[in-house]
Amino acid sequence: MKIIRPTITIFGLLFLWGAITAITDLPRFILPSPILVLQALVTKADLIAGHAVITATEILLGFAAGLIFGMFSALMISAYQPVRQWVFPILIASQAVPVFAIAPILVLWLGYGIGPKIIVGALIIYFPVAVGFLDGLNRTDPAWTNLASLLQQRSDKSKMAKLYYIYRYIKIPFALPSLSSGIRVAAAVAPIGAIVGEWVGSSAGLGFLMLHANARIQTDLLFASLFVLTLMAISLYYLVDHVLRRLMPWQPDQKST
Amino acid sequence: MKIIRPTITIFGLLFLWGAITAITDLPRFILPSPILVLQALVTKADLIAGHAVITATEILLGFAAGLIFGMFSALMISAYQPVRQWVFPILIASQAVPVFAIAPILVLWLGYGIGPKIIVGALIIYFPVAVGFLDGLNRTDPAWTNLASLLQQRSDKSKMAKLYYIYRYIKIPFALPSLSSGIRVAAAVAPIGAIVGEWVGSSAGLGFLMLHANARIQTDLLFASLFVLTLMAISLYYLVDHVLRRLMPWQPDQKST
Amino acid sequence: ADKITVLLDWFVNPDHATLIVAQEKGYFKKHGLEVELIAPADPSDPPKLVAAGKADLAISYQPQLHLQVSEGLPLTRVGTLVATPLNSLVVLKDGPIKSLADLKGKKIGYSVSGVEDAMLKAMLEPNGVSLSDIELINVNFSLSPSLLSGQVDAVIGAFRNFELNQMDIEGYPGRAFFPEEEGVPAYDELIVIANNSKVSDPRYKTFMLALEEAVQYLVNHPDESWKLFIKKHKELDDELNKRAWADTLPRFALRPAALDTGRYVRFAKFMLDQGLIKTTVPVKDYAIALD
Amino acid sequence: MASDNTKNILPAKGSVVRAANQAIEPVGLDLKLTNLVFGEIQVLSDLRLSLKPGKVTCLLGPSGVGKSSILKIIAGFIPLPAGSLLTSNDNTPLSNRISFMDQKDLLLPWASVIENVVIGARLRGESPDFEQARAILTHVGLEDRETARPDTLSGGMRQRVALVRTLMDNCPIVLMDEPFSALDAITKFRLQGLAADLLREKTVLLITHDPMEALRLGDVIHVLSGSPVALSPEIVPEGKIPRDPADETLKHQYSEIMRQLALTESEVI
Amino acid sequence: MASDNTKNILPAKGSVVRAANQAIEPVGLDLKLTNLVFGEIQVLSDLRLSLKPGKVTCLLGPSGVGKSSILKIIAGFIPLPAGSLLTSNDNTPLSNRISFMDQKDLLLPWASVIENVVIGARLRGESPDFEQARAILTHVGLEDRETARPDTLSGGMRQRVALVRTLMDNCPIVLMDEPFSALDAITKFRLQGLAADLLREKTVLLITHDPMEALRLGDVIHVLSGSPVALSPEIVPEGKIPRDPADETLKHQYSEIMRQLALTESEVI
Ligand SMILES: Nc1ncnc2c1ncn2[C@@H]1O[C@H](COP(=O)(O)OP(=O)(O)OP(=O)(O)O)[C@@H](O)[C@H]1O
Ligand SMILES: Nc1ncnc2c1ncn2[C@@H]1O[C@H](COP(=O)(O)OP(=O)(O)OP(=O)(O)O)[C@@H](O)[C@H]1O
Ligand SMILES: [Mg+2]
Ligand SMILES: [Mg+2]
Repeated sequence: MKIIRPTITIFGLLFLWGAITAITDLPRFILPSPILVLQALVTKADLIAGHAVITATEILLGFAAGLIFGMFSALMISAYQPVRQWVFPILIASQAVPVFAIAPILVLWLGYGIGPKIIVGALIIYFPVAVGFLDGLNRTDPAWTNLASLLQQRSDKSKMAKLYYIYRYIKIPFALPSLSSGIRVAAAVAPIGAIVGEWVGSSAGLGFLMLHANARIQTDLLFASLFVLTLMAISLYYLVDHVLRRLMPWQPDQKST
Repeated sequence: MKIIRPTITIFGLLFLWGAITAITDLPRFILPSPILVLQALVTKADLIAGHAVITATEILLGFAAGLIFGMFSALMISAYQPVRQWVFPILIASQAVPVFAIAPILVLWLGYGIGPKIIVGALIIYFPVAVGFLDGLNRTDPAWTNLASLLQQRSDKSKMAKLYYIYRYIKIPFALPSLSSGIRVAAAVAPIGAIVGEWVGSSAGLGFLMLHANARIQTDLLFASLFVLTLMAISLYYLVDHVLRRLMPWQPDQKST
Repeated sequence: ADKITVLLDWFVNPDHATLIVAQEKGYFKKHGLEVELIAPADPSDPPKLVAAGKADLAISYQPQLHLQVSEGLPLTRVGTLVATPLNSLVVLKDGPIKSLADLKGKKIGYSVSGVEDAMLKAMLEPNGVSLSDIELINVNFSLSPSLLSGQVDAVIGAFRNFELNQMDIEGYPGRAFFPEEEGVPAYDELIVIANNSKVSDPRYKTFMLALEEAVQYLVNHPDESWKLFIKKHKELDDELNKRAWADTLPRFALRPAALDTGRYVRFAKFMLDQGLIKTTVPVKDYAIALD
Repeated sequence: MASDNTKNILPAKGSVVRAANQAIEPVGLDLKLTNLVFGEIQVLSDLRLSLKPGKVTCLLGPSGVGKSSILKIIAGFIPLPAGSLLTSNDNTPLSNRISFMDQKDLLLPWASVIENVVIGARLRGESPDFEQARAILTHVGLEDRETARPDTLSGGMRQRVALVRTLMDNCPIVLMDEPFSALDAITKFRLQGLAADLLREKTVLLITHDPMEALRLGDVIHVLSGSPVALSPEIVPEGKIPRDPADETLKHQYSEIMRQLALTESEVI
Repeated sequence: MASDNTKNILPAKGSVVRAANQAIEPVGLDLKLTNLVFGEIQVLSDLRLSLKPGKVTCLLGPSGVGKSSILKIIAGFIPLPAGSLLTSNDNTPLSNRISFMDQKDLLLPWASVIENVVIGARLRGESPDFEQARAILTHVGLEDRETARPDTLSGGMRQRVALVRTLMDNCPIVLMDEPFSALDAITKFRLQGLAADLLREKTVLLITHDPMEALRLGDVIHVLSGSPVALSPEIVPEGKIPRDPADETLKHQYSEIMRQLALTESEVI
């Protein structure tokens, strides 16, 4: 059921695309018809698959890194208010600095391996995760945090340990829904990171393949790669969505995607 | 107070940056010293200002468009569940598409004006807003929606009108905190939208200027533009943050940024 | 006045001097043309847009034209801006690479244009280096930075009038290997292309006339031309562009409308041999001289 | 005293509404429940509850026995289990004639007290009757808190706001789940009087934990208890509502309620 | 009956804890409040409340008078207003000796009943005493709901879970805000017995709306009422806790409480 709908959607998408190419008569070298693209997909399956594996690795590693880093800094900022006042503007700035601008510099520092792609991906993913989590953490009902610190007071654990327990048992669970919105957004934008990374410097990957296809006007190959990339993005999104839902059975989100 | 801290942070940052350039003595084309950048900022103030105005316009228009479109589709999807299942994957797909693949299509349809830039910007802003809002709408406590529809039943208004009132008085206010997380993320990434948009053929804007500077190793100009862009991004973020806080005085977010 | 939109290949730079002079000096206007120059961000877009009828003319490169025509784009060359190759393979002057043979096992950066591997192959094979002996890395627009920072050992796609000066200014002078001296047939670097269906448009002929007047002014009055150039594009007023301007001067096509059919035949054959195109078509199908 | 006042708490417009309501015959209601199951928990089975038209039926029962669930079934929040039947005595659908006051106060955190009170009108796209809202707010002692946000109210104040919202709703059938549980004895006593007055001629199902409250307000009292859970026979106190529960004649019913309540409890603890 | 049982509801480990607690002298508490203001609302002024060591003090008062606020001040959730004083009779800080049960149940929506009950231990990084938790849960009739999530519980069940959580906390000072308000008469009666037993020797401040509850559980009863709001003199019922409120000897105190409560109300409505 859950699989069927997206599948139908994808076919609907293909149909829509076909309709656009048929109606608007956009030339083939700007938007090829889905049939041409499917052909390319089949005949160049090996080529695309090889590059796709590389990009998938970059996406997943970047996603993981951004997730960890984003959650970590939200925790830091929420637990130590000064950090927020001093560091938060930097984080916003880091977002505003377009990755396009820093990616070339990153590449000059780190070379053309997988490193810069993961960093660029992590940078993009970082912010929605951090903001979502932080907003969630800060919105914990004060009635609960009050009660929790009262319950803790007679513990002889260190301040750090107490803070840990408050986060572990109260704040983090309260923040999960908000964090999950952030992660969902991050999952959807994760592929951009890898693509940008490959765009500024690479010798493999779907972004690399697309650049080449674009330069050689092999628009069918370009869109076939795009299609695969998009499928990867959608899969990542739904995978993440599924995991998040299982983590939060108490959440009144009646609707299934 | 609110202004002082980020300002100090910024100067701290500048200092750090200066220290790095001084100590590591990285070549100018990798990381210019802040002094060089400041020089560029001053000597090329006119040039940068001219391009900055254009980019600011793009950012604001793209932000507005993405906001409206994102909120609108969250409402549609939440009100008509089938829309979600069918349309959502498309929206996710839209996030993964690299600009260079669709740039010719956009130009073909919209020309070289500000149009494509706004669309590309709006696309990037769109997603966090839509996901944040949608998650918020779907998380409305069922106890409340139940009660609300009971309260409505004796109204002789149309089904549409009733839906409108439920959203107007119950669901939207409940979703505001979650929407605001989304908008915050969107505000931070809005500049990326404009910059990427300027990739779709442009002869003006900070993105253009940066590309230009990058290709010509005018790293000082590149960083100066980057600095201005970053300032714009931070301002937008704090402006949005401020407005959102004023809209939701009941929200227990104890911490001020 | 008749409006003409011209898509540049890249941001305005000294390579476009002819166009800028024609614009600023009023040659277009004199011929009743109102020309709009638009810079794209991706050099591969303008040909597509002209092919799709979205713009009148585009500035592109001869090697790419062969590719585009082979992919079925309805494009025809109607003029030339720069009549020699600018492209070159650049290494650090003081670096370990003294000859092309030294590139074995090295990293070569390139900005994806679609033809770099063919050119490399032609340049390297006579020196005993095959494509599998080197690692090709897309460095996009960071050609000289990637070389200067040591991330790659050589770059191809660097323009001899530009990247070389750039490196020199940065204090890391470079050494260029010129494709046309290393087995690649000579070609026109910058050309003007139009849609097949509109080549007979009378405006294009006047356009070429204006270009011819411009190039003559350019070579006769290089200093005044430079002033015209930076008057419109203040951000280009620097050492690099000044030097590039000087180096580009001798390379402009003095007869922009004239066509050397032989060049196109030879280069098409080269492309065919390299496997970049599958068939050749008669030159007149994709390159003409407007008379 | 409170009951005397209520005569004039509804301004002209409000009275018209009430008059209109009184003109139509009060509606009776009959619930036949086969089986209510949540997951693996069997809550209720084979239960029949009738609400007499225009009468107040009170429902008591030990905590967790299923009282709120019955209310939610009637309100339509829990889907009617298969085989069950919910009918009105005039055989027209119930759906648009029910007011509901939940066990939780369900105040909108962002809205002021007065906006919370008139939310029904807002949701129906009607222009709210602020005059009536203010009149009832005054009667529950919240006249000076109109513009306060719910999070600045005490627990009992919140419950009073929820009560006013329900009373504003003015439907022929009113379902209330422990409407006075957060109030002190005296306030509770007065608001019971107010409610009795405003709910006259309506068909009311009132869940309460307080036998005194049932005796004061109920035309008919049922206790839901025992194992398996069953509805006690009707307990029908005499006298005009609101009664004085201290009345000696109610003693007997009081012990009967307590006896019924104790049916389950002794087994639980 | 309930009180008999409680002797063995605390397994070995639990008893040790209690024994330890009993060894230390129970702590008394003294609050001198100058002035409590929320925004423009003047809630309390010039108030002095003492909690006798090891005794149960009951606080009654009309809704919204400021009872919960007093509790929150003692718990430290509302900062002590300027000039006010909160002191313990042994002159050591109170902060680590207070248990608190809020008027809302404050259950963690994602945690099971048992995890909600042992959250105190979790937050202190101790290993939870599940045995004791289960024992008390059994006594409140929730032994079969250990793994249930709060949103599947009835209102009264939720309150019982919150009560168990508070009883698990085992601090010398216990503050409770209407701990039995959502329970039916019989369950309430039994749980009062249980609480009385488990809270013996502790210093308890119990807010309630039910004079009967105060009479059953309180060593000292105060009513907060009047205008300006003032604390009534101590009302000290006799007899061993838990008392039988039906006892004729408490009649007098009952009317006294009601009289005090009525002080404000007549002016409000
Ligand atoms: N955070 C707050 N902001 C503003 N006013 C508040 C706040 N908290 C309490 N109040 C006000 O203080 C007064 C006392 O509230 P409190 O909760 O102490 O009453 P209470 O005696 O516990 O009432 P109840 O029996 O209804 O629970 C009320 O008028 C309430 O509106
Ligand atoms: N959504 C649900 N999921 C699972 N079980 C539920 C759900 N709602 C109610 N129950 C169970 O149904 C039973 C009856 O609950 P209900 O709320 O009707 O009790 P009640 O009689 O109103 O109790 P109280 O007096 O404590 O409010 C309880 O055992 C409760 O745990
Ligand atoms: Mg209930
Ligand atoms: Mg209270």
